[in-house]
Amino acid sequence: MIGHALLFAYGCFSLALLFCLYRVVFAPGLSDRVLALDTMAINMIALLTLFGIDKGTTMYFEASLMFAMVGFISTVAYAKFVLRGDIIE
Amino acid sequence: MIAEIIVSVLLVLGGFFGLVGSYGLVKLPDPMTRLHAPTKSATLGVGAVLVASLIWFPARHGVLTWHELLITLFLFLTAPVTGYFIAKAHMHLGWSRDDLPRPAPGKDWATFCDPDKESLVDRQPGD
Amino acid sequence: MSHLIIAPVVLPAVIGPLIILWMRHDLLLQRVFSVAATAALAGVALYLNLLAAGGEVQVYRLGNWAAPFGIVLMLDRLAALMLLLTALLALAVQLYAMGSGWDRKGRHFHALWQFQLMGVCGAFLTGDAFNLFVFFEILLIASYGLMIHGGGEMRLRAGVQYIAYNLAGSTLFLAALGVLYSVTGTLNMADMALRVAAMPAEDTALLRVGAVLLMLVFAIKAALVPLHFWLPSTYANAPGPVAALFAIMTKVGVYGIIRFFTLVFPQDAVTQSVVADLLLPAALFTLAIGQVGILGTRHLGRLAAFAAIGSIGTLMIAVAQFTPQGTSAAVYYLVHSTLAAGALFLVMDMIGARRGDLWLRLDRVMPGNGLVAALYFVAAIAVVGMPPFSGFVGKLLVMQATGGAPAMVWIWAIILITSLVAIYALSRAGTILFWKSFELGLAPAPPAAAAAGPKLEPDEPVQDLGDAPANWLAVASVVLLLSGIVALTAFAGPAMRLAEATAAQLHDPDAYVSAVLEGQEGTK
Amino acid sequence: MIRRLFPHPWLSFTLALVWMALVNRWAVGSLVFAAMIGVVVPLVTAPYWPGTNGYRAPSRIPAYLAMVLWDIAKANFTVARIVLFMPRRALRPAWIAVPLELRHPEAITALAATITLTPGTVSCDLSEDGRALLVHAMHAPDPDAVLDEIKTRYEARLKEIFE
Amino acid sequence: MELLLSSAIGMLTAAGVYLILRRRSFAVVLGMTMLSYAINLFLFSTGRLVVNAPPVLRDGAASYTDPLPQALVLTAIVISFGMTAVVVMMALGAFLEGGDDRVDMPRADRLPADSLSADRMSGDGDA
Amino acid sequence: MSPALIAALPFIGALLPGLLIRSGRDVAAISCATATFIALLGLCLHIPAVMAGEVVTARFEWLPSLGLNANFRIDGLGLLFGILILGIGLLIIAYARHYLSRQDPAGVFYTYLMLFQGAMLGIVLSDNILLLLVFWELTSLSSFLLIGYWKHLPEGRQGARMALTVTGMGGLAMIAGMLILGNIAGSFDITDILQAREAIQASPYYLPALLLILLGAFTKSAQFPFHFWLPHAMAAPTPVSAYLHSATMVKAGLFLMARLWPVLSGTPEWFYIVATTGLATMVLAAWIAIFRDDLKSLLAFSTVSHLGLITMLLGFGTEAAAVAAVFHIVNHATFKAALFMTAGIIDHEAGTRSIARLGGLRRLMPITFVIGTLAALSMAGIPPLNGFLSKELMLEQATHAAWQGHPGLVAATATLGALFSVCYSLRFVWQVFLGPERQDYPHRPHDPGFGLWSAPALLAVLVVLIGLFPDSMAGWLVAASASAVTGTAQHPHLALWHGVTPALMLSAVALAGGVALLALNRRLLALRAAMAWPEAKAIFDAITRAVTCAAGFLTDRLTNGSMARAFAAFSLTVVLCGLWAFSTGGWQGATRPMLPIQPVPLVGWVLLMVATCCMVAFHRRRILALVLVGIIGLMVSVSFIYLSAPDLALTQISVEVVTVVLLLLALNFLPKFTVIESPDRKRGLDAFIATLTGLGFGALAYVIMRSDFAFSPISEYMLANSYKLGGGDNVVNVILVDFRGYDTFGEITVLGIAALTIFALTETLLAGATGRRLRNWVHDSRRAGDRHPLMLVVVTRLVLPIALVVGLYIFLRGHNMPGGGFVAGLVVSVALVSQYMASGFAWAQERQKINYHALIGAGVIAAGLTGIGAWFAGLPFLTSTYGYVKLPGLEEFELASAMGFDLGVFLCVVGAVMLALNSLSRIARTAGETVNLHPMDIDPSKEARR
Ligand code: NA
Ligand code: NA
Repeated sequence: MIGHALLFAYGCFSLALLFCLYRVVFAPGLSDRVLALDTMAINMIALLTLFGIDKGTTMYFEASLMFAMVGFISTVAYAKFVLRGDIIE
Repeated sequence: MIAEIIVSVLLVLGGFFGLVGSYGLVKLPDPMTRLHAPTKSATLGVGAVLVASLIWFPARHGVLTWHELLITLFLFLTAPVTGYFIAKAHMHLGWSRDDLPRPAPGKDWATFCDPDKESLVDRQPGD
Repeated sequence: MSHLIIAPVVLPAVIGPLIILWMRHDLLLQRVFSVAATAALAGVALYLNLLAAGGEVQVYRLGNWAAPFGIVLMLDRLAALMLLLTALLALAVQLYAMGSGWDRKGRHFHALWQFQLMGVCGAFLTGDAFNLFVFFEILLIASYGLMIHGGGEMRLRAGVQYIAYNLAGSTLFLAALGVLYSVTGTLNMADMALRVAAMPAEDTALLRVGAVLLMLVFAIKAALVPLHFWLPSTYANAPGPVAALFAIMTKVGVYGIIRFFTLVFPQDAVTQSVVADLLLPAALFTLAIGQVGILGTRHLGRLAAFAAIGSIGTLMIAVAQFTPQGTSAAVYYLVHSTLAAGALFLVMDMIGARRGDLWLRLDRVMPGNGLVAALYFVAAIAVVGMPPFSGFVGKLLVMQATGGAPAMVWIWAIILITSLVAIYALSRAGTILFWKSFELGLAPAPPAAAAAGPKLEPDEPVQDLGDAPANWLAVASVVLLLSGIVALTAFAGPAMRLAEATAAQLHDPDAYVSAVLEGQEGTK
Repeated sequence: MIRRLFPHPWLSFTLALVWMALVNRWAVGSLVFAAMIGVVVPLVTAPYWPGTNGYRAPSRIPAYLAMVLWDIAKANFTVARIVLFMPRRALRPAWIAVPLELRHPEAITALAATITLTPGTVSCDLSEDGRALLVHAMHAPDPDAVLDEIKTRYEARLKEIFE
Repeated sequence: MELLLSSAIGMLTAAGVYLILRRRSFAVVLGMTMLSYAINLFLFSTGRLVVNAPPVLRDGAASYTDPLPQALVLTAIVISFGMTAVVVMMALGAFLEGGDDRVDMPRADRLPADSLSADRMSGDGDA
Repeated sequence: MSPALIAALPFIGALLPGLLIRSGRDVAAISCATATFIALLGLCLHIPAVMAGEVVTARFEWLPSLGLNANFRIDGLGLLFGILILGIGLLIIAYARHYLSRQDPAGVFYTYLMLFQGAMLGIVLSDNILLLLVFWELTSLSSFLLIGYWKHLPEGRQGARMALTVTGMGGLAMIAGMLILGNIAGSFDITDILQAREAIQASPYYLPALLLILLGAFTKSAQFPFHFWLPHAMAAPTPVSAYLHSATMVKAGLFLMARLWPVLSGTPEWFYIVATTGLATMVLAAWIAIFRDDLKSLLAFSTVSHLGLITMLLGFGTEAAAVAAVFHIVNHATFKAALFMTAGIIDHEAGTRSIARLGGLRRLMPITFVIGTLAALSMAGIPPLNGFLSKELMLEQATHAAWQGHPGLVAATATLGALFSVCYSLRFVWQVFLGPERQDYPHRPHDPGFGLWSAPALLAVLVVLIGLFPDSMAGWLVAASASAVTGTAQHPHLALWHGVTPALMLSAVALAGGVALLALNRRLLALRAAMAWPEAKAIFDAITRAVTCAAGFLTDRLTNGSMARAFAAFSLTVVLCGLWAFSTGGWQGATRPMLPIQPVPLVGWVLLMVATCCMVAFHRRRILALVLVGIIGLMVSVSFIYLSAPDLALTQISVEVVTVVLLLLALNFLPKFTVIESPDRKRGLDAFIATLTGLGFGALAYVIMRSDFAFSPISEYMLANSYKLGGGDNVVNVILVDFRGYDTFGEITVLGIAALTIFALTETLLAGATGRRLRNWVHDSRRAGDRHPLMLVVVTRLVLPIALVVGLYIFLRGHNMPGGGFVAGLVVSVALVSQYMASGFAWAQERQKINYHALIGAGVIAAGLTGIGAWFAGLPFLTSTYGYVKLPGLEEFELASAMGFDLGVFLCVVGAVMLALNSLSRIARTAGETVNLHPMDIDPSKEARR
């Protein structure tokens, strides 16, 4: 059962990634792209966690944490860039 | 067994919300509406998966890890900020102040106010 | 095992940070410590030469790991010689940098200088292929910093090209190392040599790719045609003393080719033809394009840069023979061309400081015309390889070493014809610079208005270069380099004996290999 | 002394918890280390927390969190329904200016975060005097109801906690 | 799997090369980034591919991913980061000094500004 | 005195003027003269030995492995030339002392002169052809300096360069010739080569060697068609012309032919090349000389002609001809040097050298008249002067020579040459000294002081004496010298009167014809004008100009500063070479099975490929491109995780974010769009190159992944020993900090240097024009109102300490789990960056003054000290150790010395990243960013408290 659930989740998040990619490429403005990138990072974390459950290892936790951090920092950086030009004022 | 069911449900739920969040990104008509989908759904989606993992490891491998909780908390802590910033960026790029309600007569939203306004500028470099 | 083997790396690696930590606001302290460190480096290098003169290859096993698992430093005659050459060049040029005031036109000159030395010395010492990459990167990144020292539009633009091109080169280096590891499963050069030798003939395709990519990597550093495009603008726009120090940088590429293609892919290996077939034509083109460039340019910096390219061509002709005779000629010529190119760049910088720019055109008589002219004359003779200096000896050696080669006619013809072009070009430049100016009948030029680049310490009196047409330190530095050339000429016999012993050691890699892989008791 | 050592006791506690969660091992050594971190890291970062002081009723935080979590879960179903089934034309997005009674930056942040994480609303901006919050609602046929819910359900409680 | 990885490497390389050929420093930086991705993957692949291997030593594990290329890639990542930082800064400097971000050297690098007034020059044999 | 010392003396003398110049011109001249005199004396001491047929040698090893040795020899030939060089040199030194004006730097002149003298003496005393080459080229260089001595004169510069180029060309050819010759003979020593006649003439390389050596000799001795440089060298001061271009340097070519005469001559090749060239040169140059208006030019062409004469004699290849050649060398040196000095005196005193402006000097300058006339008549071959004697010998030899079986041809042509010679010699006397006195000389001419006329007078005396008493005056020298040339003992009988011989008849014809020709002077001029030949200098100039322009064009086009071209060449070279190397080697085909492709990685792959394609397609929209780079980086990291390399993923992703921050900081100032610069065709080509490279690299990766290691990789040892010897479970980390810690040491140094470079560049930029421009910067787009939004500030307050804790955690566990100093450093840096983004760099920096320079320095030093620490245990640099420590009350934990190293890594990374970001943000702050006093712009609580 867990296997099927995993497979389903894998599929969902993979598809989600493709949706995000679509939005990154075809977007009216930068804010949409940044949003999509951020969402991508989150989906990636989910995939990593799934992978950890699948392989029975907690070794990928740091990577997930890093992804979360990266998503946050780069989103803020892009947004600040749009808003102010200079991200570290 | 119970744990497995719970985990499976959480996984399915997580996958569903993750997908919906990203689908919303594609489907919803305008950028501001699109912002709603991922800030919540994706967060909950990944949250569900993380909780599933949190349950799964002690149940299956007998090791309790709190790492997933940390990640979840981190995401919940930061998601509003990213949403806030993306919204601001979008307002800055795509909205005129006249299309928005005013906070108070004579006042403006921070994004639209004059950056060189006296109250905001503390000092020039070299002071 | 002497710990001094690693001193050429550790010494600058400690002095550099110390300068940053404690001396970054005090130029005098920086100068004192930096020169002292370079002088100490020269001393260490001298000692290491004595150590290597015994003919035994010295091994230093870093981390006490057994080879081929850890990184080893290897000291043989070639490495020791290159270290000494580096230290002496650096010492002389450093004096120039101080004398001419270049070191105060930006931040961190001395720290970067030390890091540059660290990189170069590390590259010469290492016995590990990937570690060579790391030290290439150190010397490159320090060179980026030094290259743009003092700033200015052209210099920065040239710097961007320089970095971009070398980044691509570094990428290629990694690719080559990856290929070699994927076949041999090792990174230790001696171990790799053993494995390459044991490679079955029907399975050499990847190995050959690795060898040829590696050669291209070194060819970039050495500025062999058609991978030379990065050099002219870089060297022409680099500060004079930095360009002079860079004379050793192209030699790092040459060193790499000599090292790898005598040790890992020697004459009899299946990979050798890959290199030998490509290297000689490239060297001939390099020589031709370099020497023609001397005539074809109107910028003194580029002129010196093309001269450097040309000398690499000559050098690689000798290397490409892959015979003991060719290699010994190459070693001799390498020392000569390093000193000569260094001197030429410094002289060009002196001219630039006195004339305000480096364009080859009619201008007023510069201050100290006679002295600069004399230095130019000697440096130019050395560069074009006319007697009585070592360039001539080196040219003879190279020609003699290629005497029986199948392509002898081509080699000799190109060497001689391009020499003529260079002689004409340098005499033309010299007459314009030092003689024609008298035709204007004007008084000597006033001190150069503003030395290039900003001055960062307004409180410190920065002497204008024009005020001191013959800053004794700067002149002494050029004279030092030129006297090195004279010494190399006068003691050509002993020098050549050293070169021959070096070549003999290089062409007998078994001793090197066994020094690394045998006698490893007491290691982890 | 204690005040100097623990400029932000809640932070110290949180960091100690974070450390324990990270090492994921209940041992004396880890606890000692966690305690050390609880002291050192807030001290190191204290300069970045000028002028923050204690809250009025921190004990009410868990209850508030629980409520918000529940709202989040609910919100997701709402949003999922809208995303999947609501035709584009039927969407009624709206901008809502929420006048604030909260004054503490932490409190305002908490409110804004709550709004973002809960049903169909995202907090978008603050007014230039910090006295109003701009909220965007994804589908709000009746903006005043949303405003009302924010004021009563969240802001009031946060005011109790913080001020 | 090998096919996927090698095609990705090829694609990244091609993209990198194409961008570097684009004559503007920002494109060159992007191209360098692409190339460094490609080379990192390539270098990693020289240890051959293994999936599902434990990343650290573990009792009873049958196989590991070759750790040496990984260490090399790590070093390469760090170094190329340093290099990228410098090239970005230098490109910015060149732009600020020169007013454009072309990577080609201008004519003024090879020819003097007054190269048209040949009387002051000595390009010919007479000097 | 050792021959080596004799050769060295002039060089020692060259140093003296420089050292003594402050003591005055006389001292300089005397010191040079002394050195020359001592050398001459030393040479003369060897006369008895040489006359006895001995060869005096001195040998020093210089470069034995090449065969280049400082071997000197004095035989008859060397003696003859040595005496000429030093003897005339002495006279020139005296003459120049009076000739040079006060404005001319005499010290420099004497230095150059002595350098030249030394080089010349070196040539004639060398017993090693490579050593000879050294001196040979030195004469070119020193004559370059002498010809260009008057640097303000364009003629001097051009003449000097022309001389250097032409003789340099010859010298270069000679290098090749000499190397071939030496390799045939098996030695470069002349003594040995002279023994190897048969081997040399039988060798297939004889002709190339001969041609190359003769090219050197002919250019130096100004033989046709290389004769043109000599007249232009006359721009030199007259002492130089007298010395170099009559007596010595131009004779170096002759010397060389004479020196190698025993081994090279006697073959038809030798005869036809050398004799023909000599003959042609003799006639042609003499013909030209008739029409020269400039005295020195006339003398120059006459010199060329006489050199041709001697060359022809040497070319005949007979011993008698060789004797004649040697004798004429002596004679020519005496009369021609005297003539040059005379011309110099006239120039000096009358102020012009133009024949057209001279005439009638007989009464005004009687002494000069006598000297000049004697020398000129000797040049014309009028008895009883010495020129007559050697000309007679020449004509006699010419009657014996047959050219292609035509016996009279050579003699007739030689006579024609002699006839021309008579003509221009008499013209010299006639039009300068005789004729009516004029009123329009630039200066009023009168005889110079003794100092100036003594030297030519001495030579004129010699002209007469040798003519009258040839055997006693010069016979011995000629005999010794000719013996040395021919290699057999020669006892020539030199006499004024040989009876009525065919040579005498020809002589008479030449004399009569010459006089007649002079009478026809005006018609000749018309004839000359009618057959206007192209001027040799114009041709030379055209060639050099063309070569220079071609070189300029080629260089400019080839290295045109185009980065794209450089990189295209790079890519193509790499791909083609790699392809060639692969295809010429053997590959056994795929030996490893493929891993199955699973759907999730496939999605990742699609993402990566699509993102890359889009990135290329949209690269001109820079921010979009950056976002896409972010996706690609994310995918690369994820693929590392999938392929069981978490360390790589951590590093890649954290580097990624810092890079994005960096690029955004830069992009703030850079244009936001890339303009299209290449035409479609060019872009198509670029795409082709890119595709080719991509295919090549991808294929290489594929081949590698499908092939097995040929040998077991060394990493197996590392896996086996990581825990046992390195004390860590994370093999990657153990490799980084232990097995290959030295690499990591280098790597952090790179990072540190990068940051320092960025910092230094920023300083330089801000101190210069960029700084001024930035201070007036106007942002091109509208900017949002608040810089430090409240929400970000509040959240960062929580994120920063948590991130620090996470960084610490990653640092500590690195040895056993993925992580380590590097990733930890990046995490902490990212955390700090978030703080800076929230409240601004300046504000944050003010709160917590972290000295990033110090961090970098401390990091590198910490890592270095960890390595050095091992020295105290007698172990190599970076030898690590580890142990398990138990503190009371706590459980055991591991302490590895490698952690100290990792700490260095950590510090360096934080310092470097932050210094780089700081530098970039300083640029923005210079561009008018304000610095805030408060952490956030809008803080309602402030008002509440107020
Ligand atoms: Na988010
Ligand atoms: Na590393």
